[in-house]
Amino acid sequence: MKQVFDRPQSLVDVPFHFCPGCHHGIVHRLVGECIDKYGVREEAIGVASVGCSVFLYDYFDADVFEAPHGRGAAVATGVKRARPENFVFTYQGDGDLAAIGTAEIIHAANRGEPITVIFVNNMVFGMTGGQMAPTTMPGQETTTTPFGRDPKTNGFPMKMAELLAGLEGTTFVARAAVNNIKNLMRAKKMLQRAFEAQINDQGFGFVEFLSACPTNWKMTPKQANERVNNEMIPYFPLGIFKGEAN
Amino acid sequence: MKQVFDRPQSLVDVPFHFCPGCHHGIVHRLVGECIDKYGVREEAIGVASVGCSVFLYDYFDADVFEAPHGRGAAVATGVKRARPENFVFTYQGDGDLAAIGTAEIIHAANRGEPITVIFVNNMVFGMTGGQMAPTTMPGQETTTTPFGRDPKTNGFPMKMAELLAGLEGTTFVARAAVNNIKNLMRAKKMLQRAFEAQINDQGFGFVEFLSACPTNWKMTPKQANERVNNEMIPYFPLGIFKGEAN
Amino acid sequence: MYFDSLIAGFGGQGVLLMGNILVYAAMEEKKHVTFMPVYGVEMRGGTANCTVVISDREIGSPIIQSPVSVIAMNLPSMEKFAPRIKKGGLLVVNASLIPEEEVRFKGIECLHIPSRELALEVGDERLANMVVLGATVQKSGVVGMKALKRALVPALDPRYHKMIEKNIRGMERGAEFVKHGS
Amino acid sequence: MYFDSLIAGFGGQGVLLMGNILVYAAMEEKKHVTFMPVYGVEMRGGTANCTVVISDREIGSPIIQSPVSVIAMNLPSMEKFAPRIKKGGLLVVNASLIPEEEVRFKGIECLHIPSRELALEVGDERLANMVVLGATVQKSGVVGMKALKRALVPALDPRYHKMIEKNIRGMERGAEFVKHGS
Amino acid sequence: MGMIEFRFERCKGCGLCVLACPKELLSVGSVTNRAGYPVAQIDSMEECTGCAICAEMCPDVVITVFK
Amino acid sequence: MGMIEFRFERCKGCGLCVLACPKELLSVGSVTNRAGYPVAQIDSMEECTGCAICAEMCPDVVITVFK
Amino acid sequence: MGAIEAGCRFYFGYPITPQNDIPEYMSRHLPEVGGTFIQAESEIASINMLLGAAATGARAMTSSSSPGISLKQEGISYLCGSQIPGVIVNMCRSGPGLGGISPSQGDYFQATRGGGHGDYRTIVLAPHSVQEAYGLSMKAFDLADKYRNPVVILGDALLGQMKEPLKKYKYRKKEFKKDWIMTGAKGREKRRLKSLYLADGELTDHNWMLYKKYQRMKREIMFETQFMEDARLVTVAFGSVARILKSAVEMAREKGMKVGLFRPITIYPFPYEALDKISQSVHNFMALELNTGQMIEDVKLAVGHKKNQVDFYGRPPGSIPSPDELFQEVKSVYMKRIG
Amino acid sequence: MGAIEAGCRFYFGYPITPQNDIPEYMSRHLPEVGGTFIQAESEIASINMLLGAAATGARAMTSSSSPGISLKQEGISYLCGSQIPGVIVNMCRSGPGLGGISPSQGDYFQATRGGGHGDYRTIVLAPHSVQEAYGLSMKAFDLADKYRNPVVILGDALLGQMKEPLKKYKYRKKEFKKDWIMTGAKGREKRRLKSLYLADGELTDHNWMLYKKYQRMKREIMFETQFMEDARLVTVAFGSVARILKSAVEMAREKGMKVGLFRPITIYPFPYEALDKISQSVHNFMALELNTGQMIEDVKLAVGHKKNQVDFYGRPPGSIPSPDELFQEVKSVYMKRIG
Ligand SMILES: Cc1ncc(C[n+]2csc(CCOP(=O)(O)OP(=O)(O)O)c2C)c(N)n1
Ligand SMILES: Cc1ncc(C[n+]2csc(CCOP(=O)(O)OP(=O)(O)O)c2C)c(N)n1
Ligand code: SF4
Ligand code: SF4
Ligand code: SF4
Ligand code: SF4
Ligand code: SF4
Ligand code: SF4
Ligand SMILES: [Mg+2]
Ligand SMILES: [Mg+2]
Repeated sequence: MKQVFDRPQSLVDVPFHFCPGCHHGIVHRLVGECIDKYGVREEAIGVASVGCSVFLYDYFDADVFEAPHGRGAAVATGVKRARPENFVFTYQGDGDLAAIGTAEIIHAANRGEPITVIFVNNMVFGMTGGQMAPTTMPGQETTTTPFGRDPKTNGFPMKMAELLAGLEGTTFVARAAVNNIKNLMRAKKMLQRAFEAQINDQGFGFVEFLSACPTNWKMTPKQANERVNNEMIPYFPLGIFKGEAN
Repeated sequence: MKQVFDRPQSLVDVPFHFCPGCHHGIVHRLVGECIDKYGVREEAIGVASVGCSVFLYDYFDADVFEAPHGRGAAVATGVKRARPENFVFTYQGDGDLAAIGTAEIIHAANRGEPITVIFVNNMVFGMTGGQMAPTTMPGQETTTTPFGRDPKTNGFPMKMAELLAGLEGTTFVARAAVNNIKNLMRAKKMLQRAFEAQINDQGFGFVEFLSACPTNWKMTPKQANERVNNEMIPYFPLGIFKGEAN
Repeated sequence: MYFDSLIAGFGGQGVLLMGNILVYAAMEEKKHVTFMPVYGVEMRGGTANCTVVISDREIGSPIIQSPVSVIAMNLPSMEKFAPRIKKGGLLVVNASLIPEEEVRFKGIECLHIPSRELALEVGDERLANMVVLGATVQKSGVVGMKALKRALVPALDPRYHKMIEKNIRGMERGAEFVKHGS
Repeated sequence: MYFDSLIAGFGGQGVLLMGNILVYAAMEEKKHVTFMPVYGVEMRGGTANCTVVISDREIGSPIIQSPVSVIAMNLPSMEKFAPRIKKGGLLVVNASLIPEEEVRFKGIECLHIPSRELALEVGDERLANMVVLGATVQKSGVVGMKALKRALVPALDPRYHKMIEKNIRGMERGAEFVKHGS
Repeated sequence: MGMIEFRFERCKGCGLCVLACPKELLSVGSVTNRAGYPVAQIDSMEECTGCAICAEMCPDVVITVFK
Repeated sequence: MGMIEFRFERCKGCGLCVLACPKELLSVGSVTNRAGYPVAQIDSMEECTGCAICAEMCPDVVITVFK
Repeated sequence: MGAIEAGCRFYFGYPITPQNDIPEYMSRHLPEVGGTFIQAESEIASINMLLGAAATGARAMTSSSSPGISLKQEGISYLCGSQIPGVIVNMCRSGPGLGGISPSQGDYFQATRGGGHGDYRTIVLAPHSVQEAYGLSMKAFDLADKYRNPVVILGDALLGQMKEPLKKYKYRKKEFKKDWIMTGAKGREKRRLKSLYLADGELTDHNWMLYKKYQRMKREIMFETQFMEDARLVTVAFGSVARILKSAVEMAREKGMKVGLFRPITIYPFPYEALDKISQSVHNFMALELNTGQMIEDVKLAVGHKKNQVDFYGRPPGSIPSPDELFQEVKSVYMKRIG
Repeated sequence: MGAIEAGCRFYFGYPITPQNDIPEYMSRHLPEVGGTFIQAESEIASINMLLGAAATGARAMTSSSSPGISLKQEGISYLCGSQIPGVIVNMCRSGPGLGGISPSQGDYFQATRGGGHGDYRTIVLAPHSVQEAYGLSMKAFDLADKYRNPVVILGDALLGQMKEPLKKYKYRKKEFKKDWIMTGAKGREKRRLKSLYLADGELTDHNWMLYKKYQRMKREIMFETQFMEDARLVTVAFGSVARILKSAVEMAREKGMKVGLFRPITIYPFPYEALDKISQSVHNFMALELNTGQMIEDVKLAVGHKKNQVDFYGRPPGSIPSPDELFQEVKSVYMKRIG
């Protein structure tokens, strides 16, 4: 018997600190698989955001360092301009990228910085205990929307993929999910395209991952996966919004 | 003979400090005319941004106060939430709204704050001496793009009207110009719609005014007006991007 | 009178709820009390914990370097916090998740509570934390059982007030186990 | 040796260029010199101004409360700065834009330069500022005309070097006007 | 039929009114106001229709129009 | 034809693998690891096709697959 | 709770451990009293929303922890420049950078000297218990309105996360002059709020006026002293360090050491005169802080000019000293200085 | 110019009067030497781009003026937390808020005490002429690399806009240990840069290490003294105030007054010892600043402990004192103290 599935080399062999059923773990592995696939571990420079994924530097066997909350896109701009030959990627949550980091991500995308952005949208602020995020669903209860998010006062969930796809500077913009095997396989393809956009010097690559956060959704991992299907995907349609499939 | 055209009452009878041929003066007058038309001078609370329009509080006979650079949309949110019965408007330049204020304007629009935003896009940072703005044209020389704006490193001009029209929270989003009488008359109509969006409690109103800045474009007022026609309008199409005409 | 307890386990074992009930119980008996939860990243999947200090004098620091008692709901929290217990202190162990042989601490009293089994007896596995709480209060006598039960009302979110009855039975079962050794 | 001059006018009159030329002229003659432009909002349509200080000793503050000389290129700047001139100082007035009767200052020397007319004589209305500069240098003797002309090279942006000849003629016409009174 | 008035001191001589007037009645001469700006003027008032286009285009609200 | 291995201490008992297995061969029992999480297990290895779907869906890279 | 009791009807904030209890509480309870809660997109947006609401005369509040407070420094400088009231709560966590979420007093300079640009000061209140925090929250709104200036409440992660029994009490409503607020120029002249003064000397006068206001704030100085009667060594600490130190001083007293405790409650305006008066009789002082030396500068400025001795114990943020540890530190200084 | 001469190849900035000459100069001249200029969308984006570029070992710089510097405080705290070098130039303008564009020294506390959160310090250099600014720019990059810490150059609107003849000179390249930079883990272990330390006590140790580093910076203290030989009154000022004061002191000397001038060039680390030594012989000091009293606290901390007298003249930002005005102030203090 031959081994057909194993941990990607670029992932350090340590346990994740994530809660049971958290999709951060899956997305981390997909990123590791892409780094292995394109052999960029030694060129990779990762920019960790502030959220449940803040320990990115513990989990990847590559140079990774910390950006202040929301500033990943600006930090990565500085890195890529200083070392264009390196593979530069950021891994950011929905609070980090779509709330405090709105200006930074939009302007990095508008400048067409040739970086790869992994955006985990789990509809809450995970690390700080489940507050409303810009992507929280209307009516969704969080610790700062105890009566459910009211679009009239808190606005509608923000569709970052569509928003960034509208900027001329972007090369590849897509949205994926990892809540079932079909979506997960498609997600792999999309992430590969985003990697290629940088590796082939085409430009700015961005993949939004709809992700479950069972702890703050107060759901079991099974229910959380279902919620991604029933609630998230209808509002946040999956697909490639800019650039072609590989 | 009857008087058919005079200074709007809501404009204080003092000279403008703007340079000769600067469209800020025209836009100020259009705002004054709308305030008179809807009789909201006594309810108006204006939020002045930081740019050549920083002296808004000197020119309008209404309560107007100063927001830090880029923060007009957030300050106006605070005002409108505190006094919903007042007519709240901001008057911002392209550096103020589209550069440092990107996050604030997008989230205020996303929340659908019922405020009226007057956005003067003159493709430069006027007050600070003509640096590049997010809306500067490719190839356009400014004091920080001496060799002309290079989209590869400085990105493409940002189309704020299209970007905000994509957000569900917005009610009326349009782009106008005041470089000739036809455009100016259409601009008046659009500004009225943006006023009505707030006065009729429909929601967030936004009008982008393509404007000339002869001094920093190093052009005569005549040439500047032509540039609005030949260079700006093709890239920044005029029209209503969201909400219907009146 | 002075008592403090560090209650630890992994997120979802209701560790902070146990702390809150103890706090309201102390308030019922007009005692000085402080409650200090440890939130943030350690809580994710790791050990979540809180410290309750009860005294009849004003309380200084709500964080205790060497606590008088520790309630360990799972193995990692026992390993992390039991060594800090003051000489002669009390370690309450959730025996359902912590095998006997793992508990090798000298100079302190150890109380093994088969919380899951006792909770199942009373009808609901999720009452494990109430069982341990009842046992600890019985053992230490820090507050009366009456105050402990009455504390459920302020401590529980109104949505869970229908569970009060079951929680009380869980507490009693734990106390009984300590009294009669089974 | 000490000399300072506040040169003011509205944006577009080349006020800052006059200051820059004076600075490079002083550097040509190995003198200490400082240049202080006033940018920002006042400049928009209002009075733009700069202060040049030339001395053979280290210069303290580049901003002078009461300058030895003021060059006023338009009425508002004359009204704003002329009152600050030290007793016995020099006021150079751009007579083309400032009518004679507006100039009523006691205790200082006033020099009226019909800059527009003189500039037209030399062939280009935009040389008005060069005319006034030549006149001022001639009158005050702060730097030699040779150094003033040579200063045009570093002071002018390479794109305008083709204008150097015309600028020199403007300066000379201004100097001549002071020497011969017409 | 129409008549326009200029607020002499407010004009900055930008010439936008001159461009806009459909009858091409306006021009910016050599007369300057206190601030030193050359001021716009109307060459023949009779032909003015009072359409107010010049006033609409003026950045400094210099022109008042009568009809 | 297929075989899978679990890293016992890494499993958090989330059950996503159980959901994903097309053959429904997996389950989360009452056996807990050191951290106190109930661990996933395979009920009949023979029927496993080695398709690795369970491993793909696992958030903690617990399962290694052989074919 | 104190804030709502004092009539605060507007809260703008952004989540950050360890102060999340405040926005979470406000999101639930402000709507109940007809108030407005907004979770802004960032700390900068929240301080500017406060600026907008407060400009209309509303009582508004924002809260965050260290990194978030650094992002509000420009906003606070603008509030001072335009003289707009507001209450800013900082549950200080350990830094610098992301640092950690354990208690710290590393933001003392930022709060008392102004982390923003320009010459400005804010009143800074430093509670050391939940009960005191409740009272000071109400006082903060009065002070903000009285001086038309932002007021900072400097707590820390200990205070931010801990729970203690609280005796609630009624807030006595005070009236303040509101002839400057933005309400729409109906039946009155228009009003203006700005911090830009470009005319010659205008800003200098404006800054003189602000300076005099900051001097007048000296009337609001509050501090607490214990065991001072026969003290030979006076320990100085604020917030939760003062709380832990109290147990340590009690231990020292039991051992017969004549140690006093001086706890500033307002750390701006700092109680310089009070400390100076004490230094007429006591010549040994000791500052204890959860940082590497910030408040000690104010203690030195207060008593440093005579032949007084100012000792220091600093515990860099990241871990909390126990009462015993502080007792050992106090004892070693006492032995060295007094013997 | 000095920066480029010292090998700075990355500039990230945002326009603000009165420092626009710097970004405008860099936008033209950096590309000529293969460098990168970005006008970022805001000051926050620019300090974070600097953080990114500097993390790879590149020499990077950003500049702004007061309001923009307030927005960079969080970023500066992160640079200190992760020990990443960088040069930040503040051409201080008058505040608070929008204030004005005239010179000011109102940001002294922000620069020397850290306007951001947490216990951190940055070396702060205060040039008083274009020539000195040129030299200090080069030194700033060496100090930043030597201590792996951001370095602040505190100028003001006077220095920012003024032109003076400049003698350029070659920068002597120094080598610095770069075993921490992000370059991709090729043929070596992976590297990490962070400021988050959550394990018990880990952050305390980290902060102790940073504290010791800040103490080591004392070696870099620079100051200049003039007319000190027989001085009876020593005036203390930095930057452009020191420049204006020099003319005033010359006037005083001509009038026979024994006045000395002490000009700190590094205002962090502040030359406490040097001033203290002087106070053995001279007992009268006078601090002169373009604010309402900030550096005076450091002067008092340096000499305040003996029977020395520290006088003060503060001109709030908004207008600039002339040499005569300063002369009058110095004279009145001299007459009062020395007679
Ligand atoms: C300036 C600043 N503001 C706020 C925080 C607190 N904080 C830490 S993580 C986080 C948000 C995490 O949410 P998200 O980005 O969605 O990541 P997730 O945890 O959901 O993966 C926040 C607000 C901070 N560290 N710095
Ligand atoms: C935080 C901050 N950054 C920068 C500035 C400097 N500043 C003043 S006006 C301005 C931009 C003006 O450009 P724009 O918004 O386009 O207005 P315009 O002058 O073109 O009408 C800038 C950057 C400031 N005052 N505050
Ligand atoms: S809180 Fe949510 S996002 Fe964070 S680790 Fe847990 S499940 Fe994942
Ligand atoms: S600089 Fe441009 S925007 Fe500003 S007043 Fe002059 S023309 Fe108008
Ligand atoms: S009113 Fe009409 S016709 Fe008369 S001058 Fe003006 S534009 Fe020309
Ligand atoms: S448009 Fe107005 S300012 Fe311009 S020239 Fe005509 S009248 Fe004068
Ligand atoms: S490899 Fe496939 S068949 Fe085997 S257990 Fe996993 S999912 Fe089921
Ligand atoms: S998916 Fe992974 S972590 Fe979850 S139960 Fe299966 S093996 Fe365990
Ligand atoms: Mg999230
Ligand atoms: Mg602009």
